[in-house]
Amino acid sequence: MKTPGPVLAEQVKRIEDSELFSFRSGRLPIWCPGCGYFGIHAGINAALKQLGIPHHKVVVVSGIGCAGRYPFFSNTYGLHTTHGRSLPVATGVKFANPELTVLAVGGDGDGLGIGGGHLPHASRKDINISYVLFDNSIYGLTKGQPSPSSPAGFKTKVSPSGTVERPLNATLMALSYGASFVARLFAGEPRLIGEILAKGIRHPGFSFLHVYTSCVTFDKQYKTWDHLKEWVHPIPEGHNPSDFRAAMDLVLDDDFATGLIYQRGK
Amino acid sequence: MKTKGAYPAENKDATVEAPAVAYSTDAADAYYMDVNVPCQSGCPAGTNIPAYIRCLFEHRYDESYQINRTANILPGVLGRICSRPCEDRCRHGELELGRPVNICHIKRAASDFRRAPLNPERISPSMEKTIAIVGAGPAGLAAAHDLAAVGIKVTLLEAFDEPGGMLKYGIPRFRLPRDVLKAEIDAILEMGIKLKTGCRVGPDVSLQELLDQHDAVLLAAGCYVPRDLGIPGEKLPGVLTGLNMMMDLEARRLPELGERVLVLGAGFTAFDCARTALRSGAEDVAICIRRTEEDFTVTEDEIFQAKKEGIRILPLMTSSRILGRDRAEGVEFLRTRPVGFGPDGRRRIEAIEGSEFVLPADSIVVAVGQKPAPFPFPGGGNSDGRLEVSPEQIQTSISRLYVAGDYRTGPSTVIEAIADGREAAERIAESLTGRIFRQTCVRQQDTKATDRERSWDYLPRQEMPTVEPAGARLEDGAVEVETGFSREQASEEAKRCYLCYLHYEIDLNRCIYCRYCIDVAPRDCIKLVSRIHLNDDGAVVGLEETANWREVNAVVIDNSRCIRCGECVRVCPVDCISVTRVERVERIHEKGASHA
Amino acid sequence: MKKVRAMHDEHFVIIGNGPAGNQAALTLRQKVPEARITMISAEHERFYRPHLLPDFVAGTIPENEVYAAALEHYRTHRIKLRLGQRVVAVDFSKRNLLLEHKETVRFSGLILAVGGKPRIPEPLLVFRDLLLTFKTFSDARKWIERLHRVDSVLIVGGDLTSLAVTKALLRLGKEVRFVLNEDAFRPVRCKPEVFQEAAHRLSLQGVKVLEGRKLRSVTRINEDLFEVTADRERFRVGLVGAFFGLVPHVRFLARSGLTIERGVLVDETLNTGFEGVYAAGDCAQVYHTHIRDYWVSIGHDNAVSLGRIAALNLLGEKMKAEPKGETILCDDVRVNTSWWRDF
Amino acid sequence: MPKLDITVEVCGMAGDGTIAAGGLINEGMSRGGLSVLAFDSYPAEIRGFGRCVTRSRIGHERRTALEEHTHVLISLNDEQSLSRVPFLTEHSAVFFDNQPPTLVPEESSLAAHVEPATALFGMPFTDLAAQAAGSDRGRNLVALGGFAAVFQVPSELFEPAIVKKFKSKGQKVVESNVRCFQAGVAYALERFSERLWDPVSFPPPKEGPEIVMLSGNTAIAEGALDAGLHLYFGYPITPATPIMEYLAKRLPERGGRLMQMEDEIASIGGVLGGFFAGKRSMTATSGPGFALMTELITHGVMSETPAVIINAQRGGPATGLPTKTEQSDLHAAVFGGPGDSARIVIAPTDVPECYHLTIKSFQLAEKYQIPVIVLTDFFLDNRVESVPLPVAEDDARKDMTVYPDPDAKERYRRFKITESGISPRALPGMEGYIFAATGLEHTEKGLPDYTPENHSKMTEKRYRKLRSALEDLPSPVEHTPRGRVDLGVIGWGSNFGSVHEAVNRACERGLKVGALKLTAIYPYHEDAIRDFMSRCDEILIAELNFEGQLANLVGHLHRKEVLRLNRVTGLPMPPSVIYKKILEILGETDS
Repeated sequence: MKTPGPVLAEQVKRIEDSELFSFRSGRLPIWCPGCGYFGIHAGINAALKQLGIPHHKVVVVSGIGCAGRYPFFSNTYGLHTTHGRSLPVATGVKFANPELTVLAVGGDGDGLGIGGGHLPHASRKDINISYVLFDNSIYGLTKGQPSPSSPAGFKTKVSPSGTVERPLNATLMALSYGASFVARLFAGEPRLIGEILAKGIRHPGFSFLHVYTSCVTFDKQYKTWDHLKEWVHPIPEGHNPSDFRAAMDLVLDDDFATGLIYQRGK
Repeated sequence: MKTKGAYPAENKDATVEAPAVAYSTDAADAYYMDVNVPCQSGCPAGTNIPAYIRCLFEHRYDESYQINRTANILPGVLGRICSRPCEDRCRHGELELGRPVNICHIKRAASDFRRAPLNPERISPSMEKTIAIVGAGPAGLAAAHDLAAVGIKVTLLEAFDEPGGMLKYGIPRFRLPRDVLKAEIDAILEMGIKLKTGCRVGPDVSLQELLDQHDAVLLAAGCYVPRDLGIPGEKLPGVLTGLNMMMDLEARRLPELGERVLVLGAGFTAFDCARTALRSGAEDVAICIRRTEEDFTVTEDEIFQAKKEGIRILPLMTSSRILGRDRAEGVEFLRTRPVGFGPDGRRRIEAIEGSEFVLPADSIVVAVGQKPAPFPFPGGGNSDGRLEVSPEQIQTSISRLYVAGDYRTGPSTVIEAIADGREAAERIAESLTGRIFRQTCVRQQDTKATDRERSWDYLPRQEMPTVEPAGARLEDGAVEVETGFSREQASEEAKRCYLCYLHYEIDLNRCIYCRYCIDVAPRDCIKLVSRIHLNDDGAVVGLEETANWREVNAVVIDNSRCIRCGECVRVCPVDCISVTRVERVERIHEKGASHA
Repeated sequence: MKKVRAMHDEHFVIIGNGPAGNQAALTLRQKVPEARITMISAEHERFYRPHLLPDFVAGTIPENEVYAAALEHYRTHRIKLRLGQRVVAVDFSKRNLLLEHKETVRFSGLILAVGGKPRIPEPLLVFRDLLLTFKTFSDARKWIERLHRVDSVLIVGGDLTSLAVTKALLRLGKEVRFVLNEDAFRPVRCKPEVFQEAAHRLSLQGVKVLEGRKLRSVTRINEDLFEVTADRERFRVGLVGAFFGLVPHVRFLARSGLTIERGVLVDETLNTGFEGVYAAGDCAQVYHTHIRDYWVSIGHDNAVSLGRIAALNLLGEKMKAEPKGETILCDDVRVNTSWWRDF
Repeated sequence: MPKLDITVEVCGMAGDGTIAAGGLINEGMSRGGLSVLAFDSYPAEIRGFGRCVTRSRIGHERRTALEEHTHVLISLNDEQSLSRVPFLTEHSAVFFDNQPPTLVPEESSLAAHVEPATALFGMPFTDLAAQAAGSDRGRNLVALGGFAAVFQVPSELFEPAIVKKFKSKGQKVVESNVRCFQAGVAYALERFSERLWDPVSFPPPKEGPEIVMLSGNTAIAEGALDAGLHLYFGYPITPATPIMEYLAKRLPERGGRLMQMEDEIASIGGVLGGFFAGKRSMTATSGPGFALMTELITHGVMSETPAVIINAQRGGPATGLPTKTEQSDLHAAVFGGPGDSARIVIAPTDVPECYHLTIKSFQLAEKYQIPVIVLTDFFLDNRVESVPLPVAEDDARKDMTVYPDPDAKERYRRFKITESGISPRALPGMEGYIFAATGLEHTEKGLPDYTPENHSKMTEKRYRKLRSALEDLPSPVEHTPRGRVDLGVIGWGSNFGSVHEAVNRACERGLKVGALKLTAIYPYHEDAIRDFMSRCDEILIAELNFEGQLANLVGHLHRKEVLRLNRVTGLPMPPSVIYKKILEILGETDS
């Protein structure tokens, strides 16, 4: 019909032949149907695929939380550590065997809350790993408490009359911590995630990917799919990622521009 | 710094860009329609069922009626007596989905409640081409209508005193009131058709004359010669044929039938005869069939109503001879038994030797179908007086002479006859004018709405209200048994339609494989797919499913399982599910489209 | 937990929990110690002897004696008994059946022993709610409960069960009227002499027989008083029992390819025409060359023997089902009954 | 009237509304005056992952333990419920959805697995809900309706409960839920009219304190509030989170303040700071969080700063079994952390004790200037009991602080060595008592001092506080027939409920068996325990851990080796298990 059979079949065949999803494990992820993590999952797979890194040379390290489950759904070496401690562990892995491609993944609670103390140092030390932050601004695994990136006025069972704190801006933090590669992305655009993460992995240093995503189960007010789709947009044409000031300005002015924001040149 | 708060204004753009419309004659799309819009493809005339049901739900009765009329010409009639091949295929009747939508009775509602007078569509101005159509039955009327519509001058010859054919002389009034029939026939005649009744080819006018006077002649003379059983005693007084009984009834000269009546036969006619017998005073009426009840071709309602009136059904018997000296007194039967299966998948039936037994009767009605009447052809026909025409052919061996309807195909249903008549008309118009006026194709239109509420899937099927047997129903043969849906009933029933003409599809370029749609799916209609299989036309014929995450190459909506509840569209995070309205329609070319 | 074994194993399924079904199951178990055997019954009651129900109503048999087997019996014979679960469709090509709650069950062999359910002739359907039928245990309990309050009963139609029930009613000292017409002895239609004989036997017992009458109307005066019109006659009774015989519980087989008439049509070996699919009990209808007619078997003893034969033939034997008991001849089918003789 | 004692189970997938349905059953039945003990187990994981089961023991007598078997199973997800089938009693009732979205193969069909005597009540949950409310979200209410109808529970009991539960979500939600419930009732009454069970017999309404459904966590939170809690610091962790969620609403109403910290380390820090400044503060956590806290807890010991820590135990070690119950943090609570760090550990055994011992913990912490750890567990925290509305003791909010002598300001020594071990405590802001608290070993004035005699004197002083605290700690409670008994069974925490029920059963059978309840875990009442043991031939200690952690702690008090009954299934220990063990020890045969 809309997509004539041959076209559709061809599409599916191409996906199959490209082994686009060879970085998936066989297990269906336990994330809620509709979770943005699926989009990120697809993006990360695409990046690893594009770079043609052998599966056994990849290690995904995670903390606690919904995102913490990631290694179980990834056809790579994986390490499911304790709450918030993914970055240090990942650092250890990388130091132990620099040949490995090491990815750290985790949610906003894990990475900005309990593990918030690690991001500065990972950035400062410019460890050659990629850190993908799944930012849905809520604690999903513990059933919906506010997270460090929840906006002011965010209502949950723990903040019945709305939070008063202002949210952390992870992109801005990473920039100011001196991360050498900073990107902001959207779970609804797996292709862009793949593209940029590929760059990030190739980047000789700490690459930080801040991915906006949605918790369909516990967030009905802030980062809902509808809102994100409305807010998110590409970074302006002609933005020069090697210009730190431009990057700062961009991030200060605009919370929802997605793309590669900053990459320190040689 | 522009930080989005927790309560952004809900200003999702309401602008809807003009829906794109496309027409396709692609074989794959045709195949899609066959598989995924079962009702429409089940209708010999290809009536656009979802469309007219939707209109009726919106109380647009005239439009609903028109959609019917363009396809099947006689909606008011068919809404009562159609054999409903569509309902057998309705997705709502699938296992675990309940019972089929009462499509036929909705059609009737459209006709009952329409306000506007019938205004038959004229496609092109009249031209200097003429045709004579023999037989004003369903096929003849349908052909006449279509030919007149494209401007060809039609002369309609009818052997009986009034038009209608089997509709009038084969179906009793308690199933089809005559005013309904007349109104719809008149609407056709109003298109400037010249009707000559009481005019029989042969005695009154010869076929050759007709051929000389017109550019073409169409024989749609139907089947008016009752088949017989070929058993002894059939000629005895007290033995009637179903068809003659019906005609006598219409002519109000039905003979006295007596107390006990046996009807031999299993079709609509057999039931009409049995029920008529009951209405004309018989006490004990039984229908004797060779097979068993579940092999009946008539609808379940029909069987139930007959039983309710007190008619008995005696299965597994085949008549061997009719007994009686100067008048029929009974029938000798043999028992039958099922043996193995025929090619049609039904059980084969054989008579059991030496199992004779007798049932007494005052009258015996033989209702085992009809065949075409022999015809005085120039150069004569075959043994039973017919021309050699293969079922596919409409053009006969005699140039400019065409055949259609039961006369061509042998006894069939009304809807089949109409479809055949229209088919013939199209071919004739084409050969007379060298132009194509109508073209069947698949219309595709983007739409946002799913037009349904989930809860409608659980509505029970509305049953057709009837008059109770006690009283008028059995005393006056003209009382219509089915009284028709009320407006409310009709639109309740219309709600039940899944609107299979909506096509749901996932755009793989945008899908993030989050399975939200599958989570809310009402049944296994959305699938994790590793491969897709096509037929030679390139239509999707198979989805290879998998539960292995790594092998999930696509999430695909299986429209042959989909009940169009729309849940998936509502939840898709990345809006990658589209809804397209696809219908098999007739495209009209005002001036006609030339070949090539 | 222990899940049921995989589908591909040998799995015999018996639909129905009556004498035929139980006999079939037991026979299968004795012959094939290893096979999986499942009995599925729409009724919630465990196995009881329906032919004892009239005596139960008469009070001559206590409830517990009507029951035939304890649940222990099924455990010891490793027969999976599934009560209160209804089969709604059978697919003979895929060889699986569909239950009402949408479960699919594969079978390697199938025996249909579903018995029948009370029939109400279509013209009487309008009075359905006013008529009391008599088939299941819970029917019997309804009768007992009603009989406490009424002392006059009208039996309409008249069939084999009705005779036994009438007997019970007389024992309870109830006044019994009997509208006996050609519907008597459903599922079969009798020659006049047959039900003249029945009428005679009935009147001997002190039953007021309204011969050849048709029931025209029933209206409820109050819970325990009904006004009845049989042709021209009009009178009042406390309870109206409808006995128009049984129609086999085979609706779910319609369009499955099985030919269904009064019951499932089977050959003399009780085979349905499908390999490994048999029918037994009073849902099986056989054409019998000796009698030169179709016959159905009614009554406990016949059911048991048919159940056994079906099971043995399912396992490859070729035994022929022989009609037992007294034969009533009728116009389109014969009945073999093992228990109306004693009336 | 026969004594009613049935266990009703609702089982489904997370997201099926299982917990809600179970809650309504509890609410409804207790409104009818029945005693309810209910325990939900749900996955810590996200919706769409894992099984939810609510088990409610309903009856005329108050119970504090759950048995393994189930009389009524309401299945919202047959695949999940399959694993519950073995626990069904022979004549059980099972409610299930007989019109699931897709066909079910025999292997995974509930109906295929139940015993024949099981009364199956198949209802089209989804369809009925969709019909009644336009969406299938109300399936659970339909199921509830079925249950209500079959057991002939008057709707006046359930409908108010439904309204109460959903009114926060708006009138529309309330109505559609009520409609679903009624749809369920109507359907069941029509289809099952002949198969209804004997109506549940509700006791006549009686005067007295209001009966409320209280969970262990709520009781703890209420206790804390009534004890004048002022500050709460916490970090989300199963199964302690509900305490924070409850306080988040109530604490501000009482002028207090709740703060979700970035982790447990920060949480305990806040508690110490708050108490140091003289405000009653607490935190609640579970094993993993507790482990993070231990360092700061010992800082509280060393700096003699009060603290109240609720440790809601779950299965361990490490992340372990977040949604399962276990009593395996006893060692960690009593001994965890660096150094000889004397702290108080108490363990309530039922919901009312959760309330009262929480209050007690503040009094102890304040009076003895010491961290007090309240050991609960998943089963105790998340179960709900129908109990009389608990009332606080008069001195619940009384300031227990021992203040310094105003006339001896210049001689004030914050860590003065005393017989009781308690040193007068001044608070920041009080004039003239300036001192420094530190985590370093220190002198009576609080100055760092590592000299051998100082360290030993100070260590002894800190331990003397425990000896003194014994008199304020609830002493062991005996449930023993007079005179000698053949076997004494000791239980603690939630598991004592099972011990008690098992011992009662044994006594009814005429066996000479006694039970001892320990709520003061550390320090413990040595003499009382020894006295009990001396009257028992054998001692059995039943607890939900592998090591026998309480046995390790007090076992040495018995003249011979104590017997142990340990279980680490992640589930509560059913009384029948202990009962069997008792029979086995006494050489009796089960009959």
